[in-house]
Amino acid sequence: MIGAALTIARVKFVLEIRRREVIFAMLLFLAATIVIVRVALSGDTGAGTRAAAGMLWAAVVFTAVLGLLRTFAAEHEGGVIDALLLAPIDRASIWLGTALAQFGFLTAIELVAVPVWWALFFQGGGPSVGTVVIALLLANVGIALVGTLSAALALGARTRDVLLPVLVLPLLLPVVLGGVTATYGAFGEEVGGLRPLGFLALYDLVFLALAWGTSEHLLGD
Amino acid sequence: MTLREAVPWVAAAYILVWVVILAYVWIIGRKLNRLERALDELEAQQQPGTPDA
Amino acid sequence: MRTNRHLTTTVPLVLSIVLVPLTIAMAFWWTGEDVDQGLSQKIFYFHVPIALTSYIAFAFGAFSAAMYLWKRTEAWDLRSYVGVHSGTIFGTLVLITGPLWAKASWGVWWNWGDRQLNVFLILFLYYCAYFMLRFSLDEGERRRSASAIFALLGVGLIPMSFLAVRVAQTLIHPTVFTSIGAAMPGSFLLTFLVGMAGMLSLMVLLISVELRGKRTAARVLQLQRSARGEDA
Amino acid sequence: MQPPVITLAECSKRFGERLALRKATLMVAAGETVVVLGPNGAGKSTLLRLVAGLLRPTAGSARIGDVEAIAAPKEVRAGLAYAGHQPQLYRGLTARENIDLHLRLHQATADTGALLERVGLADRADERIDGFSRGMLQRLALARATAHDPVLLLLDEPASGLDADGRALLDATLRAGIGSRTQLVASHDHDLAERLGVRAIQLANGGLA
Repeated sequence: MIGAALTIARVKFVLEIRRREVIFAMLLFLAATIVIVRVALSGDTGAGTRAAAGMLWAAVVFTAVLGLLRTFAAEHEGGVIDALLLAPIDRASIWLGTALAQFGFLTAIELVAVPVWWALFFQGGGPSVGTVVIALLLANVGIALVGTLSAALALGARTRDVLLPVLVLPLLLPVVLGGVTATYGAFGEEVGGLRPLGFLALYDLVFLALAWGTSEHLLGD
Repeated sequence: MTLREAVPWVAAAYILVWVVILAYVWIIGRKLNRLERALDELEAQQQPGTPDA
Repeated sequence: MRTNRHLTTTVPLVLSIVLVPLTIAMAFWWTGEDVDQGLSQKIFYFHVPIALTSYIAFAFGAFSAAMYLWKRTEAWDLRSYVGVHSGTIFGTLVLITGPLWAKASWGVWWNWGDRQLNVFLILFLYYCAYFMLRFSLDEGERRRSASAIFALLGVGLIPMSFLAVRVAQTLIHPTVFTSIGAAMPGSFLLTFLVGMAGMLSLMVLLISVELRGKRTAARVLQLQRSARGEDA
Repeated sequence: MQPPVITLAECSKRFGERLALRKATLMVAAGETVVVLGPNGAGKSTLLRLVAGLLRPTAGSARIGDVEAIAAPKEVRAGLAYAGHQPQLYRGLTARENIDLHLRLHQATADTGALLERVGLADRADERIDGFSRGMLQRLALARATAHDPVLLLLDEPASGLDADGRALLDATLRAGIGSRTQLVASHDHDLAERLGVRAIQLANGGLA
């Protein structure tokens, strides 16, 4: 089960390292979103910390959706879905392997983009790094799990590229709420200690269970 | 108009909304009954004369 | 099949004809005046039951979806579709009565402090996407499976939205507004329960009528196909 | 006698308003090879995809051995191979990588070099396949389908795009399978069945003649 998932994830990484187009596109998109919103709110720096947190998470979620549009592109292009469905592997590992890859892409991008966000907003005295990083990692897990599932659901539709964002964004609203709150906490605001991070972890668990349970019926008829 | 006097008007507004919903459901229900009866007859005709494929 | 057709429609019809006006009567003439909100508080006896009914409808939609994935019969898919549909109808009502109440009581259309409303905002967007998904897939097995999975995910999203709004609550709007509380005086509670029963019977009525409508459409389609000699 | 490997019982498949397959009944015994003939749109691909378990029947049933094809467990799928209109290959990978991936997913071991050699792609083994022609992709798909030595081989118009010796290769592959594995081949080649000395069935407008 895990073996097959790792195999599929490895294929996606290999494909991505060869073409490198998606990673750079997502990176530029994330940076552009942050800069645009930053310029749009350039007036007050007072409420800066909350605006900055909001910008980061809005940019992360929309970049993730951009990346999700490419989730099953390689499979769809080559008709590989049939091969994966007929391979003697659990259908869940197709979803899990793809989710693993999405998590990898998103985390890789944030490794580069978050320092940019940091430098752009805080010459010094920014939020406590640990909380923000943990929040982002937990959120990436949730985004990858739910996003891959939504991408698979939308795969059967002709209007796939329009449908995917509509399907996934409401599902990601709780992640953004949790993430932004955790980031506010990193700025020292009173958010009930580790509750936001605990919430993000719970979100990941709940949707891991739900997605895994239904992944058997995900891609085929 | 004091609060006390307004009570019947507000209550009437609620009842009006309820009547509208009810009317809608009633009409749909009646149409459904007619359709279902027509279908029963059609299916009755259909059964004995099995269509030649 | 014919006999219980009337049962599943007429029983909830009679129930709601009795219960809803009863709720209105009790709300306005029996329960005492709410000390600070006056008349606008009366919508409480509808707003909250509608919200709870919406959750129940979504739960019914998710349950039927699980049954579809297991039994794979078209009937369960239809029930799931109609369940989610009536949940969305009640959800819309919540998003209408909510602001009405907020405007009347606090002069603001959207009361971010009201957790219930924010959760419904998320769910409303989510379940509209359900119909987007359903209508962008061609009629057939693939559409039923995808719709079922999406309806099932709602089971996770509802509690998660509630938790998320609660977690984010401490920041968006510190004054926490709690309208539901067992500490309500007897008359309030009884009226609320009658209102709840009324809304539930309305839900069952809507589901039953819509299901009959969809089944009739399916039977017509079946007749047309067998008339063409395709009886699959 | 084992149960027939492929059993279609009054199997129909509807796509929206189009009834692609009407109450098809077919039995293919273990080791038997059957050629499915029929014009475009007759339902050949639908029939094969139903047998492969990629489509769920609207009515009737499609079984492999004694399990429903759509719900075939991993063990049954391990012995199954399906090559359809699409090559089922990652365009970003090389020919060798695609075959190795297939073998890994099937937990099978085989000499990839020899496989590519047999289908005449040895010299292009380490090239990315998005530069391959239609015929070369078809050869690679054939190599992929037979790599894990399946017991049930389903080929949907495998000859399309193949040149002369490509078709010879296909005939050889099918001939090698006769008697040893169950094969169902959708084709436009009317004398394929005669050449192989196997049964042919005719599909017209979704119905089995």
